[in-house]
Amino acid sequence: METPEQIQARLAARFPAAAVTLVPNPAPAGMAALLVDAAHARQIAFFLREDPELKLDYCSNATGIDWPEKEIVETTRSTLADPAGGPPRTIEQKTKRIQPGYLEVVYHLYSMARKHGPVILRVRTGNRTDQVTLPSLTPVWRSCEFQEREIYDLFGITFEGHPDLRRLLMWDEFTGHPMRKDYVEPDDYEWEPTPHEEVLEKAKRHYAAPEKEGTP
Amino acid sequence: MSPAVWFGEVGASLLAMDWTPAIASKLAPTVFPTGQTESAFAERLPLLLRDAVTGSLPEPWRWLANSLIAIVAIIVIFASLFALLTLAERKILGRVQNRPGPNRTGWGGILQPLADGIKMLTKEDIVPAAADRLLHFLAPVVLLALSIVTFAVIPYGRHLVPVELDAAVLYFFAAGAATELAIFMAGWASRNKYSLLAAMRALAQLISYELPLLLAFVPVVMLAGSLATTGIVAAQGGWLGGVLPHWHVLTPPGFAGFVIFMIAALAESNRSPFDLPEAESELIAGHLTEYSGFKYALFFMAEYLGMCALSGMAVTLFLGGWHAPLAALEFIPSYVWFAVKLLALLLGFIWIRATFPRLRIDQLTRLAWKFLVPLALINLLTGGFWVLTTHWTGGMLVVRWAIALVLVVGPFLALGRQFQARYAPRTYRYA
Amino acid sequence: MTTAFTPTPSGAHVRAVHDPFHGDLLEISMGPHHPSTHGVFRMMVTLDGENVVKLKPVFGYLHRNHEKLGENTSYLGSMPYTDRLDYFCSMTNNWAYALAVEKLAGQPVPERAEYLRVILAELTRLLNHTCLAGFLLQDTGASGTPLMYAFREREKILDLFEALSGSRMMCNYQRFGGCRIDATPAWLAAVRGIVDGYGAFLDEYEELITGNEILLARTQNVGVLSPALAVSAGITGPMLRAAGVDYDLRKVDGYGLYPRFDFRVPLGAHGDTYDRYMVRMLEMRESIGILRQALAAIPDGPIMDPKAKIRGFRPKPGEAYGRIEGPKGEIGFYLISDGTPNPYRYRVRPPSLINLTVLEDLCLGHTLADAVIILGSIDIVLGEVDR
Amino acid sequence: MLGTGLLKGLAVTAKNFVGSFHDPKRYTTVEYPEQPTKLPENYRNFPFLVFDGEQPIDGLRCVACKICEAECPPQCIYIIPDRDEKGRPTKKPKVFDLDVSVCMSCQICVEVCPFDAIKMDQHFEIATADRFNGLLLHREDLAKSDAYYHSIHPTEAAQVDEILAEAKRKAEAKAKPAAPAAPAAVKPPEPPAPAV
Amino acid sequence: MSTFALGTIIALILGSAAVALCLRRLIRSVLLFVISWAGIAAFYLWAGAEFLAFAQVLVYIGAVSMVTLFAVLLTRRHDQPDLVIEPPARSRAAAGVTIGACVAAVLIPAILATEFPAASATAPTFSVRQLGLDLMEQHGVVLLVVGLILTVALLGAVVLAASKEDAS
Amino acid sequence: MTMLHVCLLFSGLLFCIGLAGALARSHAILVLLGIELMLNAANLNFIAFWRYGPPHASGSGPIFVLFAIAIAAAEAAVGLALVIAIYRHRQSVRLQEEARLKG
Amino acid sequence: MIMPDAARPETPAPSPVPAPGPSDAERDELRRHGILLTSIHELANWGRSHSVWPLQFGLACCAIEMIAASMARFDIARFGSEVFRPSPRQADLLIVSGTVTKKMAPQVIRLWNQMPEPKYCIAMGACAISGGPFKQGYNVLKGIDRFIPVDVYIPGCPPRPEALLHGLMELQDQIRAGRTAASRPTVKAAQASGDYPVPDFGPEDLEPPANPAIWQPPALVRPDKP
Repeated sequence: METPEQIQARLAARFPAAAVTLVPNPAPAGMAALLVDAAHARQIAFFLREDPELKLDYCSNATGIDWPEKEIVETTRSTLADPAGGPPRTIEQKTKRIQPGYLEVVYHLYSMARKHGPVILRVRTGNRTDQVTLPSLTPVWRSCEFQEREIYDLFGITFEGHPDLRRLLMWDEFTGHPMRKDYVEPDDYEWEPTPHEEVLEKAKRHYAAPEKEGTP
Repeated sequence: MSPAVWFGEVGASLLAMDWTPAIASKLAPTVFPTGQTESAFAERLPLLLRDAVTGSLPEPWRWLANSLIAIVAIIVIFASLFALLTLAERKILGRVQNRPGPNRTGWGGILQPLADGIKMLTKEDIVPAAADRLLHFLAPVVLLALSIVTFAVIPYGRHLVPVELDAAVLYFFAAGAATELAIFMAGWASRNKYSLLAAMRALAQLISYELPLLLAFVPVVMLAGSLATTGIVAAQGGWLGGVLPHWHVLTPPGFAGFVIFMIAALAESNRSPFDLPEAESELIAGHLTEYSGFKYALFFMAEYLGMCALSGMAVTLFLGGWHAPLAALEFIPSYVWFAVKLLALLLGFIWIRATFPRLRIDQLTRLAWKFLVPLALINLLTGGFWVLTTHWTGGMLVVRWAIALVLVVGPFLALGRQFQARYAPRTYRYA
Repeated sequence: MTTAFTPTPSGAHVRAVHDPFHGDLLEISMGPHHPSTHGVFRMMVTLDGENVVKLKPVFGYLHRNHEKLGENTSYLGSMPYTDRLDYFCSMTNNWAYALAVEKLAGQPVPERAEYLRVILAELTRLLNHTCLAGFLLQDTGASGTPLMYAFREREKILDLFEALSGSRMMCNYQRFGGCRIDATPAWLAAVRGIVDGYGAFLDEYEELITGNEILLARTQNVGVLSPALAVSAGITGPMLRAAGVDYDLRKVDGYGLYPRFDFRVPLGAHGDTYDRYMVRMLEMRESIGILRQALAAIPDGPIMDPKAKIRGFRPKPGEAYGRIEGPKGEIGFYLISDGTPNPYRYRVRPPSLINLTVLEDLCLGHTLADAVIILGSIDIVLGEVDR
Repeated sequence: MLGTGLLKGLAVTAKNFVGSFHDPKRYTTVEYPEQPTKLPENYRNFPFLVFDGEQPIDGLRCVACKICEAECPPQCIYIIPDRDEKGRPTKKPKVFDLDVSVCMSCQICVEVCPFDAIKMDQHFEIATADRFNGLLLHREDLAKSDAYYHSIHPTEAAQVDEILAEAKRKAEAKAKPAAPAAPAAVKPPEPPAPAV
Repeated sequence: MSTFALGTIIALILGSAAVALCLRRLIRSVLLFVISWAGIAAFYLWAGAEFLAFAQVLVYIGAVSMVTLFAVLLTRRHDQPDLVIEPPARSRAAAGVTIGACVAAVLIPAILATEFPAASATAPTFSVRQLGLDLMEQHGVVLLVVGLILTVALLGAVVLAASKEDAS
Repeated sequence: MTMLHVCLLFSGLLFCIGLAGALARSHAILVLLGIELMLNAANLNFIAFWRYGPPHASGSGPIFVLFAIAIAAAEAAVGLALVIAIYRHRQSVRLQEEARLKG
Repeated sequence: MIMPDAARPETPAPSPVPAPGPSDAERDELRRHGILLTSIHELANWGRSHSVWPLQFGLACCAIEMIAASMARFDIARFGSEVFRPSPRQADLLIVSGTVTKKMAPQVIRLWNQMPEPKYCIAMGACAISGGPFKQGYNVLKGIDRFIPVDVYIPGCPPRPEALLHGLMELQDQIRAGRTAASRPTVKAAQASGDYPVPDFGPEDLEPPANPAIWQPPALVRPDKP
């Protein structure tokens, strides 16, 4: 099978308007992923499926990932030549910047016809609040149907073109997206015999501790 | 008269009686013709017991009391048979499945039906709010009543026929046909969609299987020349050389009729593999879904009683009724033989339940219309042929058997091939 | 605080649909408590008479937040949770997870441990397929007997698991870099005994039921899955192979030591319920072959990589996707590490859920009774579907 | 011929029915309360605390290091270390609670315990009607003797004894050069090999 | 005794038939009809035609009622969940009852006014065997025709019920 | 008034009830059942005459009833099949709406 | 067609417990006088205890062990309990076998409400008792006894089939002694009408998350974290 780099090159040639970048994977497994922009994702997916070399007809896994906003402290070091002719001074400048958060969908693609894979496809949303729409790849691979519904349910990514986008696992009245990193769980630990920190806090909120010592 | 005094008097009269055959015959001369073997006493024991109770009553009341005793006896015997049958079914299913079954309630589990009965009786009876209360109540009652009335015409022994009717067989099936109406009532009245589907299935099943059931016994009626159960049993009396009984099942049309009858009987009594109205994996409990407590127990009982009644009729029609299988075994009372045959058939029901998966509703109706009905119709022909050729002897007897066998087996094979062309085990390839 | 009390047995919500061309359609809700749904699963079925004209699965009744828990606990702490994904196949779930973590951390596994993994995975396959055959027959209405025989054999295998790992179902046996407890010679001998007797059981079972005309009529040409749809819908495992697509990860990925073993992959030609059942029966016979080979060849040696860490395991940042051929299909784990003791993202690729994608396609046009056995032949476990 | 499959099936069930009366392979029931269940040596149910000697609480091997509490996936262990009058840790648990209504029998506490103090019990008949008092086990309920441990896991217990003896030897050898060092300096031995 | 039985049977039949035709719940109507048919069977039994009684039960309760219930369920409308049907238009009901009453008004005096020849002293005997012989010998042709009609009717019913209307 | 009169009156009344029902109700199935009732009333007459009529009439009565039952069954089957077919076509079983028999 | 959902019995469910029989002390006194007292009440309880039909209802992993308990090896049939009824109307025992998720909890309570009195509940496995290993999950109910009264708790994950049988025997003892949960005074007072309230699906959690009338945990005190 072609390497991710080769695929990227071919995609770049085929879809000049599309932004296809490589996301390296430092783990020993070492499979780099192709990050494609949302606008071209479905075209690229169709291409990957139909391309006779790749024939990635099987989307094994589709999953969401939440990357919340991160505060990144960057240290820039600049060397100033001392106008007085002394040794150059090094100035460390710390800048804080907020790396905007985003949601990401990862597709693991294999080929059943040619028995190779995986090719990892990533698509990212603009942010985590209002620009959370991505194209659905269910028209390309039927296997994404429930997985994208699950991502919609748990991460809150809206898939455009999905045939039946409803919550999959939680009930319809539910409002949150529990797999997001900042999801706050409902406060229903009222009683736990072996409480650990935050649970104890919650338990105490529900039951004022009586005055006596000892375990219950 | 207070009950205690009455019981005391009856007891005293029983004790005062001399229980020897000679005196017994004196007591009831009308039912003890002369020239009987020694076994006649055992044979008549039920009647003697009855007459001992009712013998002193004036004539019109005696008739009523006799009927009452017959009714009570049938209900008691078959209700206890029902209890034992539930236990036997659970134990046999257990044994088939490599386990003992209920064995901790009472001695070896013998009190299990009692415990179940007590529990059922003391359970809350829920009637769904939306249900048709009247029909919901009537359904189990009607079903049980109808399954009990079918017992009236079955000859349980040489002298044990509760009601002798000229068209007894027709009576039996007329009463049996109405049972599905009760199942429909239950399904409809529950206002539950699973129950409703079950009601539809029950109707379709009845309409489909009534026909083969009725057609299957027509050859027997032709052979016996009677629609009365007593006549049919009488026609099966005697042995060929003392060993080969003249049972209808041992003739080609009788055998085919028996098989068709039993298949249709399975369907009529909603037993596996035709238990579609209460198909557990599809319709929860079908028409019983909304029944609890005692009403559910009534349904359960009616189902088993229906099974007993159909088995009893099958014994009567095909298996020689109360006749012993060998002439030498005739000393055993006739009702014992009847009971043995009945139990054997009931075990067959349980055995089949332990083995087979369930059919689908369209396959069920297709089996009836495309398989059983044609076979039964052809069997009618075979029956006619068999009746017309009763006088063939010698070499012609072989011809008679050959033709009848071809008539029985041929259509079966032809229809079976049709099935096998559609469904057959497959061979598989490997990558 | 009280709400409307709606007690139809399934807690069903009943709605009428009126279609002028089909007459009245009956919409029933099978589940979440229904004898045929293998757990808490719901099918909104629209029936025209007995025929299914629409079927929508509803999930989430066993959504136990497996992935969220996985992200909040250490790598090791997730291992016992994988047991509870597909609670028939804890050994293969363990393996898939261990494989993913080993890929993530570049952790080698000693040979004996690999052999043990193969043995346990194939035993799991036997166990799972046997139970499936039992449950499928139960769904067709056989009064428990095939299921009882299936569970009789299952108990034998569970005894092996219990003797080795200490628990019947929740083995929690594999570790990153090996296995937890070494197999004794007596245990291996016991496995040999079970494996030798298994063929006889399969023969008896097939005699009981495979040639049964009722079963043939119930399952053949019911729920036909076309190969094209199967591939597109990501169907894996025996269901895919019953549709005639040759794709077995044991051959394709060659993970573990599978390339060393000689076995065949049975393929169906029709893709119907009968094929799905038979492919599993044939796979069991192949599994017996693999077990025989593995038991003959298992070497002595360590079962844990000595450098493997149990406590304080922190893989370097990166991600990995590990998948194996579970008895139900491809079970995969997708892990992202950010260098902390807990995975940043922990994702399970559940074969059962994805195999259910085609449930409606398979059921349309068949009757309610068929829908039940089609669901049975897909072989789902709700712990894995909902996670 | 049509029907042979059915007849074969009937034959199999009949064989099993008859076999259940004479063939132990076809009668697999173990009548539970009367016939004892044969539990394999590795069987695990819920953890217990091993104590040496005669005194259940004083002899506990547990040093309240809280490793198991931290590693327990469902967080069902709760430990409070004991302190003497001066507030110094006595290396004993004051509270060791285990909520068996949460415990998932995963044995990770046993694997991570560096002192072989917590082991898996085999007692499973603990169904109770009292959730709040019946299912929260305190250290008094959990403490079981080493002899009991030997009786349920003989092989594993023997290995543990060896490891403990080895650790003790090493500790003594180490302690000799640095004789009067504070006991706190004695490092817990490395976790034993998980394979037992 | 016997007269009392007859009175009961007549009351049962007339009552259930009349109520059945007035009810709004269709299923109950059908079930009341079943009672009425059962009453007619009872009448046959009372009159000594036991074979006919069983045939009546078998055909009407066993078959016609089933087919009717089936038809009722199959023609169920979504707007009548309990199969409660709207009452007939008042004019129509009035017309029906009037015509019925008129016919009764004609029939009853006519019956009462007619003198019938004396009945035979003993009830006619009626055995199944005799019936069978009569059917086969005297009425053989009729029997064949009836069989033919039944077959044609059955086939016709199947064709009618099975024909799917095309969407137009 | 002889027994025959009673029976004839009874069957006449039943006939009238069936007639009134068949005319008054608009539901096709009920109309059909009303007609069945009228047929049954006619059957009652046969039996009444057979039982209490002049001796020479005996024998034919039950046989006629038997034929009538058979025909009634056929009628019911065809009639109900028609009802179902009409329902499929029109989504209604009200007879007023079916007054014109054109498709 | 529309079928009404509600199928609630129109009359309130009768009290599950018949009038109490003689007390133990009285009975002992009578025994001393040679009178063996077997009241109808005791006979009924004997029958009930030997005919506990469970609802065919599985939630998760424990359900498999429940099925295993009904299979040949363990054979729950010996106790007369192999009759797993698929319809709650005919069941006596609700074995909550596995994780009750919040999405499933209302259905479980409905099933419980649909069962006729007298009825019993076994919480099988850690998840059913307390949420078990999944108790930290956002969609997991922390114990079914928050909504329905539980007679026997069987800890384990999953409990062995023998443990289930042990729990069943425990339940049988309770039934024979007439002290099952539904007959406990507190529960009875809370549930005079016989129906247990079914919670609603809220935007975040079940509403309410517990039934305070039957769920009263003891207060929790920890000496080190005041």
